[in-house]
Amino acid sequence: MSDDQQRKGRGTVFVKEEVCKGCSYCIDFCPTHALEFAREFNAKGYHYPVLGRPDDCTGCDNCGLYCPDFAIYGARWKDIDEKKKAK
Amino acid sequence: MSDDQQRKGRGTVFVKEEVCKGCSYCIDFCPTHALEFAREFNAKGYHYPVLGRPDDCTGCDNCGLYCPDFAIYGARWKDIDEKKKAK
Amino acid sequence: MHADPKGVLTGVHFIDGDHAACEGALAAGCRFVAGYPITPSTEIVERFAHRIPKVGGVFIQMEDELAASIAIQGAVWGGQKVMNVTSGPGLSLMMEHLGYAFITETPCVWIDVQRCGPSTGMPTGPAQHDMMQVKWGSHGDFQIIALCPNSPQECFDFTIRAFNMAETWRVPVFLMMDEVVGHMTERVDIPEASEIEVVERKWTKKKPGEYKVYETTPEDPVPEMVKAGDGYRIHVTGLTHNEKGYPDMTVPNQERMLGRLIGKITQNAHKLVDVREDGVEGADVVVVSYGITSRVAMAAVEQARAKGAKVGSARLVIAWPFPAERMKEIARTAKVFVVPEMNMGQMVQEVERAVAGAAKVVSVPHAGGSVHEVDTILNAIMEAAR
Amino acid sequence: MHADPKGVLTGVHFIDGDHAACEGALAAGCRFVAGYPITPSTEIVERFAHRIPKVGGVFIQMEDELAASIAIQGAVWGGQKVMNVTSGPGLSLMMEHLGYAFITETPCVWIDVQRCGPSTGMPTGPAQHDMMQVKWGSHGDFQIIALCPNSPQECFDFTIRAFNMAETWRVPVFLMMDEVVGHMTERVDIPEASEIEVVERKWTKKKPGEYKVYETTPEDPVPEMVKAGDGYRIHVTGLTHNEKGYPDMTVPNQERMLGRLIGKITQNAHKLVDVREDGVEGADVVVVSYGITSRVAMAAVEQARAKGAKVGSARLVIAWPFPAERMKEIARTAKVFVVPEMNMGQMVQEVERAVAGAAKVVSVPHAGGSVHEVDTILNAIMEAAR
Amino acid sequence: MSLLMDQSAEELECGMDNPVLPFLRKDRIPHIWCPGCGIGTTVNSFCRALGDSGMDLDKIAIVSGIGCTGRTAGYLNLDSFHTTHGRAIPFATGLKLANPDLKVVVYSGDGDLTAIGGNHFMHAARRNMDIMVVCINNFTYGMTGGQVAPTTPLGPTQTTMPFGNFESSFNLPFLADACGAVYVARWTVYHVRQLAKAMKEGLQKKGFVFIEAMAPCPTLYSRRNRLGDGVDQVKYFKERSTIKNGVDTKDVGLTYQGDIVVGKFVDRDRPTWMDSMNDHFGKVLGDKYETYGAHHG
Amino acid sequence: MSLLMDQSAEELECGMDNPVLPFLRKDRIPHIWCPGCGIGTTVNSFCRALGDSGMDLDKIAIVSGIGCTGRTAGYLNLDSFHTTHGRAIPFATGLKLANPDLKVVVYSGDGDLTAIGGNHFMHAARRNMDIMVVCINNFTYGMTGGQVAPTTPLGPTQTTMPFGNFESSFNLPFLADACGAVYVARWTVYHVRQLAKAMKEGLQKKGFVFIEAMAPCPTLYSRRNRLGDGVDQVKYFKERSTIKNGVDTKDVGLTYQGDIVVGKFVDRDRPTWMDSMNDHFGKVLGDKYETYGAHHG
Amino acid sequence: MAKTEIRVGGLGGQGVILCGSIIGKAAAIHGGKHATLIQAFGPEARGSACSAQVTVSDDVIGYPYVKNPDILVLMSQDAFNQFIPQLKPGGMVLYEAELVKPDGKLPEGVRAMGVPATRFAEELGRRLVLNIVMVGFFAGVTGLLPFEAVEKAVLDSVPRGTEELNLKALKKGYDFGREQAV
Amino acid sequence: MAKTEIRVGGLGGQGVILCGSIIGKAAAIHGGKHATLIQAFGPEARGSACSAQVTVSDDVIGYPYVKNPDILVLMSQDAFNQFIPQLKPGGMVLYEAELVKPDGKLPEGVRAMGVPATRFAEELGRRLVLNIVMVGFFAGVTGLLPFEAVEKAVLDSVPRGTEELNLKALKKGYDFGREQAV
Ligand SMILES: Cc1ncc(C[n+]2csc(CCOP(=O)(O)OP(=O)(O)O)c2C)c(N)n1
Ligand SMILES: Cc1ncc(C[n+]2csc(CCOP(=O)(O)OP(=O)(O)O)c2C)c(N)n1
Ligand code: SF4
Ligand code: SF4
Ligand code: SF4
Ligand code: SF4
Repeated sequence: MSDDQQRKGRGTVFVKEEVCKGCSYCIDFCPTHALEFAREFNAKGYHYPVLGRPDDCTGCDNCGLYCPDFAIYGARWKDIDEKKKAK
Repeated sequence: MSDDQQRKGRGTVFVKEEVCKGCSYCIDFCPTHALEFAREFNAKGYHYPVLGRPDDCTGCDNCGLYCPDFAIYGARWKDIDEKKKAK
Repeated sequence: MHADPKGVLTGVHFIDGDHAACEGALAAGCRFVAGYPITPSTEIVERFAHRIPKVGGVFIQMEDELAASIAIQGAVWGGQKVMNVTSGPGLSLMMEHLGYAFITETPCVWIDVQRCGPSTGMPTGPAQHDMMQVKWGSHGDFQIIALCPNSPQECFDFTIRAFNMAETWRVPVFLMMDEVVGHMTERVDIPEASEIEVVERKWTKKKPGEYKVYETTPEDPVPEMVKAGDGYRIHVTGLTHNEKGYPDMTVPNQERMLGRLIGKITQNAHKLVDVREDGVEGADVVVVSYGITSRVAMAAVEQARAKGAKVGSARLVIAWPFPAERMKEIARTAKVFVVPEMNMGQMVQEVERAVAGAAKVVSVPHAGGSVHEVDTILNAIMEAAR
Repeated sequence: MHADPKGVLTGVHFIDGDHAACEGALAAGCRFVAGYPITPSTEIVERFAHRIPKVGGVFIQMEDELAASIAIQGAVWGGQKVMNVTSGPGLSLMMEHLGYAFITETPCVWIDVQRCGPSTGMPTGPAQHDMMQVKWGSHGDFQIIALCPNSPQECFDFTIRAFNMAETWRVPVFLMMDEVVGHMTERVDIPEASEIEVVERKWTKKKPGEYKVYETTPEDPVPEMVKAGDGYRIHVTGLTHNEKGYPDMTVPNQERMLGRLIGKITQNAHKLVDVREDGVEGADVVVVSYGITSRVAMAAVEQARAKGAKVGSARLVIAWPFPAERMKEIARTAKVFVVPEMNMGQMVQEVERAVAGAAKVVSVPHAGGSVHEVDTILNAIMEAAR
Repeated sequence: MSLLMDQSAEELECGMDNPVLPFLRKDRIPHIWCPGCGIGTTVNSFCRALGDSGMDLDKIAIVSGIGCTGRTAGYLNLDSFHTTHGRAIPFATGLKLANPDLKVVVYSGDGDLTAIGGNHFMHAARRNMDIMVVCINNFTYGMTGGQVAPTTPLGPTQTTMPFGNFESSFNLPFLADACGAVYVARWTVYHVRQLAKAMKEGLQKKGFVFIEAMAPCPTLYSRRNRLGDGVDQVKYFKERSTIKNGVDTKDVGLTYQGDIVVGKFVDRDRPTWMDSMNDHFGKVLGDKYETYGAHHG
Repeated sequence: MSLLMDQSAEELECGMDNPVLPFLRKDRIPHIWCPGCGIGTTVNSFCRALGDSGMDLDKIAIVSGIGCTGRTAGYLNLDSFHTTHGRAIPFATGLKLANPDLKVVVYSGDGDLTAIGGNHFMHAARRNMDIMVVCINNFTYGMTGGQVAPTTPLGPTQTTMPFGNFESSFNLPFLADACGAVYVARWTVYHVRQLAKAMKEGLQKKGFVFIEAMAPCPTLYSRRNRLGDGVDQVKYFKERSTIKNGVDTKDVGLTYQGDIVVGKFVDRDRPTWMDSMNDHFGKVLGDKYETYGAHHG
Repeated sequence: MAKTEIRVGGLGGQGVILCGSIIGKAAAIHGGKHATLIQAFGPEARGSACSAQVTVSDDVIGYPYVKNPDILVLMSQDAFNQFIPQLKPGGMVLYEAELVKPDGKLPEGVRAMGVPATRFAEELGRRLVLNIVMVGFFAGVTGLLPFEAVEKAVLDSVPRGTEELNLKALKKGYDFGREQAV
Repeated sequence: MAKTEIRVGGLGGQGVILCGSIIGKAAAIHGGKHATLIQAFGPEARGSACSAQVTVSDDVIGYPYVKNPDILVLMSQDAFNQFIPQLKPGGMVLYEAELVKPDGKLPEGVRAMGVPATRFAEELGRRLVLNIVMVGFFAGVTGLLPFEAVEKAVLDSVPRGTEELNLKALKKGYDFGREQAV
């Protein structure tokens, strides 16, 4: 997400669409229900998660803790910015 | 033991001397301490039990219950007589 | 004796080799299986588990292959016909009990659906890697019988045959399938029970006092059997034993016992061997193959013939005992034996030994994981035919 | 490299083969044994348990042979030299792990003190019943090396040699003892540590980033090794794998992997074989024997010579790989091979195959439980010499 | 050939014979066990139990593994099976399921049953397989010459623990209990009457029965550890044992020559594997299902 | 060749990367597990534990047996060993004893560890071998297509229990406890944080640690029994679990879709096998004895 | 010797093997022909590509493998990419129209026809019957086997209680196929 | 090639193998000769007969078995009965005088000498050292090995702390043997 992008919630998620198997863990166990399935399929034919309600994302990384495929993780803008600076 | 033999206690023992391995179970666990080792060896070189104090034998078959080699058993005269009759 | 109709699923089926083998076992009267899952053999026990409650018998999944391979033997002495189903890694765990079945003359059928090894290897890939293992894998000298089906129909037919041989000879009988045959689906015809010949256990007619568990006659090296619970008070042991079944650990008795046990097979090998030949007379090149490879080999043989080569095919329907005599005979006319196998060269060693220099022997090995390319065998034939 | 003096009990001893083998292992640097008792091999691990606390290492008695035969492999990857000690029934339980050691190229020494089988058989009686089992007993294709000592001194010497070969080739190396050699007591000379040549593990000199666990070069088919904990983050699997050690279950990779693994032995067989010959040149009859039988056979050979027969002796110091080439050569001059073994005829089959009809091959089997009578071998020789 | 166990003239005269003989293969005795070995005494108790149970001996089978105790199968005048090391329980499982008429008894050593055979022990108890397991615990591997066993307490010397055992041992009744056995008892060779009674109860009980019988191995355990002969070990059993029926199996662990808790610890009921199978298939398949083993006794 | 797990342009820009990646062999992902398989989530938790423990990853080795879970070894960026079916524990035993520097973790399936591997499990716990055992319990044999396991509760259908399972299952924490484990916990895939914490504690604990992680196998257990997908099974874990730390392991048995007790049940101390050996030899042999493993870290 | 070689390819979970099996069964049991079905797993048992090789022949079938299929039945893009190069010149490709994009990768002279099998299946109420739609489509387009034979094979092969749904799926595919085939 | 073949026989627990082993060790390590010892168990590991075969030779020993011993050392009646027939003509028999009764079963031309080894051992305070008495007796009678060699072999072979007792037993047997040998 570039700086210019709109920052709605306290955090955001990063998704590796092609690794996702569409199990819905991240979606169902997101505490703020910020995620939803994309309408598109990935190459294997799975729907992957997208941040449907970016306002609600806290960057808590619960999705990341649950994902069995290491295909998603969340981060707080705060931490993202620090990383960026550190680069 | 033939009828004519002196019947001292309430029972007696039967010993298969050649099967005995001289472990002393029968002797040590005879409740009335009626058994003792023979001075002689059997063919394998073991001392076997003899009824040293026949007065004390009750024919309780404790020796028989303990013997690991099935080399001894006790019986009451009462029962012996019955068996004899039954023959 | 004919098959018990209860176990016979008469009709026409489109099923794979694993399922067909299970039906063969049921038709042959198998009523007890102790299993442990392993790819690519699992379907056999899965089907058995599904079918047996309605046929009358027991399936139990054991904790491991050690348990499975000895539980079946307990069941034999309890009176049932049994089988043992596994694949390479499981088979390796059963080697002690193979020897026990042999020395105690416990009739039982062992199905090995061969997958690609060594070790865990390629679990879903085919191979013919265990041909020598079943012959030599248990410690001590022993003998077995091994059949090699090449189609689901044969998986059905040969399983029945394996049961019949196990009862006849009282040695472990192996059905050496492979992943391809196990998972290949074709039409399988299951006849009426009345058309299926089944060998009954060789139950003794003697009374308890007269019977000795391993007594045999010079004419018949296979002892009669009883089951536990019938009042014979038998003793069975894996120790060197005498006719009564009692341990008798002396050299002369070892010689007597082992001589008879080994002799059951070696002295009757001529009755047991089964080679299916096609155009062997007059052939310069003879392709020796077995199992699924025989179908691939046949395609190569046909192509070679089309190219004018004089090629015959000798298929080992029974791999053990090995048809050494027949190979020797063939070697009188054939110039080259071509032996394709899905392994690095196992049965080819037996061919070499039998042929004893009288013809050239060419191994066409394959590391496993798929069948040979037809061309590979074809090239070997054409090379040999030159 | 020379032996670590800590493990070397320099001096003159009057000990049996079992104890000598243990001393050999200690001298060779073995510092970990996971055992399970079984007659007649137990003394080896008993001595190890007694000696190791003062030498620096670990002995653990496991719950069974399955555990013992894989625990040692864990220990190899933890950096130790190890051995696996058993006899027939235990060996049958280790067959799966034999394949695992082979496919993972885990260097280890396996001692089999052969007793009389099959099955429980005669536990205190000798045999040479497991010669084929170590060659073929695990599922899938594999290769091993097997040495056959015939005295306590050789039990010591050959154990060291076995360890050195295991490190050099990274295949399981077997010391094929038998009950007689194991329990026979003779003088054993243990030299100074500085006189004992020991092959160190082929540790890599590469850095973590550069190293691949199964990388080899065309010149050297044996990969370099590391141990867990050194920062290489290796992966080891019994699946068909690539140079990185990762599963790669494709037919071409299976071919590549298995080809190299098998080739390590088959292509280097000429470096490995070891036949001790006595009067083979010009002999009409050559007696091929190994292990304790070679001492009995030698007595027969001497008696036959005294009777005027032209007899040679070829003793298989290394039974596997089998010295087929040398046998072929001998067959150019010898007329008959006489092969006494304490089994129903195992290595004789290899002789037959190698000789390929160029000479007669006579098996002198023995069911086990004792060594041959000298006369039995003598008669076979005299018969052959006629 | 007359056997050592044949009736003597004296016995013939009175018509007497050793009451255990009907249960033994007379032609196999004398047995191989050492002088003072406790195994024989347990077999003696087992013979009494066979008699007391009143059961048809033709319908009782005995299965042993390998070891000194494992030889028991060869001495009993029952259908008897001497199998492979550690595998008596799965053999017995097959035997029982193939012929549900039989009462199947497994009789083997502690090493056989709980070292190499431990897995089968666990799983048979879990399944509540209908077999009775008698474990002769002599704290050592007798047959192979006295190696450490999973039952050897901390302290004593064994050939593979040449400086004394430092490895923790199992509490077998606890293990059997945790795995699901329906009857769990421990007695010693001193408790010949109680042992026979437990064995009789075990024969009559349905499900997985576990009886631990502590026995001396004078040759390789007692004498090696300067504990005297077999009889001395039995005296120790006598002196240090306390009977505590029904006690929590957690609390009956053994220590080297320490106190011993004996008794019947567990006696409960739950359906056996085969009964569960029959019940279940009966429910699910209904009339199509013919109860297995029903045609049997 | 660029890997699916390589940083995306977006990540590169922010310098972000998935926090679990340092613990994984990136070039081996995507893994083979089915959509919604819970094994991956437990591995995710394990990665967190590795990170949180602060331990040197070069000194942690992982050993697996065969099965879907068994593939875990191949995905973790540690020294990793994929052994044979059921034998991860004895392999780990050898590895640990040969190189006492290592923390050795066994990571495998319920069938692998408690069916074919049950004996090693029992004995390693008895010995208090210093290894951490993570058992992914999905109530089935995944890799071979869904056969009954010793953990399958009564009821559900499995290919070898085609009419529903009628065989009793183990209570694994109880078993581990009875055999002598020093740390015993159970969590589910729902409890990702607690699971990671337990794994971290396990990594830092000395002795035989047992962690049961309940996980869905949607392909062969959930869907076959009409329990929905993986996520539905995790929801069931959420709804029916109660945390009861320190509860008696006897009371944590599982039933089909019934209540689940999770928590840390056992956390005690007793000397490990190797420490016992060193102590004992130190005492008996005195100065002649050089503590084994002392030269190691 | 009339012989038709077919390769069915897709992903685990799509019912690829069953699709091949029904074709084989229709031929072997209800169609009076010989048929051989070979299942091919990927190297991993789980989560990967999956295919079936079906040989239908008037004569006994020896060599059972399909090296150069006459007909491809494809349900995933991966399968399409993998198997198209093996297709016999002039062969036929039947594919799931929403999951496979031929995108001009078809060799010349090949007949290719798509069917929205997943959508049809979803419309019928169960995504799972997409493979039966494919079978129907196959039967309709190729005419290799009588519809009745295929119908019987489907009935033999599906779980009890799902017959009606499956027959609908079959018919749907079949009819769609007949239209295309014209 | 001077070669002496010896068979030691008795019961398990009498120390038969150790007796043979000490003779062999004395020859091989302290006596400058070659020696081979073969242990023979009965068919059962426990509770049965037990024997040792010792070959002592100036040259390397090939065939290690003793078929026809020059010397028998016997500690039980069973061993006596079993091994006497194998004795070489003119051979020598040494036996435990209270456990073995030759009772005229000796072949002609054989030298037979008894020693009350068990009684001597009991007198020394430990029945267990009867085998060492036998070794001493053997050394005294046969003179095959120097006493010092035997002494060293005993010291090498017995548990620490029991050296004195064992040397006494050895001497006792040896002296008794020397007397007899005269
Ligand atoms: C597979 C196998 N491994 C090892 C042995 C050797 N062995 C025979 S009996 C035995 C142990 C016996 O101990 P236990 O079961 O305690 O019985 P005991 O002899 O003490 O009665 C062993 C290890 C064997 N026969 N088979
Ligand atoms: C000796 C042996 N027997 C059987 C198998 C087949 N096999 C592979 S994995 C497995 C069971 C796996 O189940 P589990 O341990 O519960 O792990 P999951 O796959 O469920 O994660 C079996 C039986 C094998 N590989 N080796
Ligand atoms: S948890 Fe992971 S695999 Fe599952 S839907 Fe979310 S991103 Fe995809
Ligand atoms: S108990 Fe038996 S063996 Fe022991 S001394 Fe008495 S009679 Fe002899
Ligand atoms: S060795 Fe021990 S257990 Fe075996 S028979 Fe002798 S005393 Fe009994
Ligand atoms: S089969 Fe089950 S355990 Fe295996 S990967 Fe799939 S969901 Fe996971």
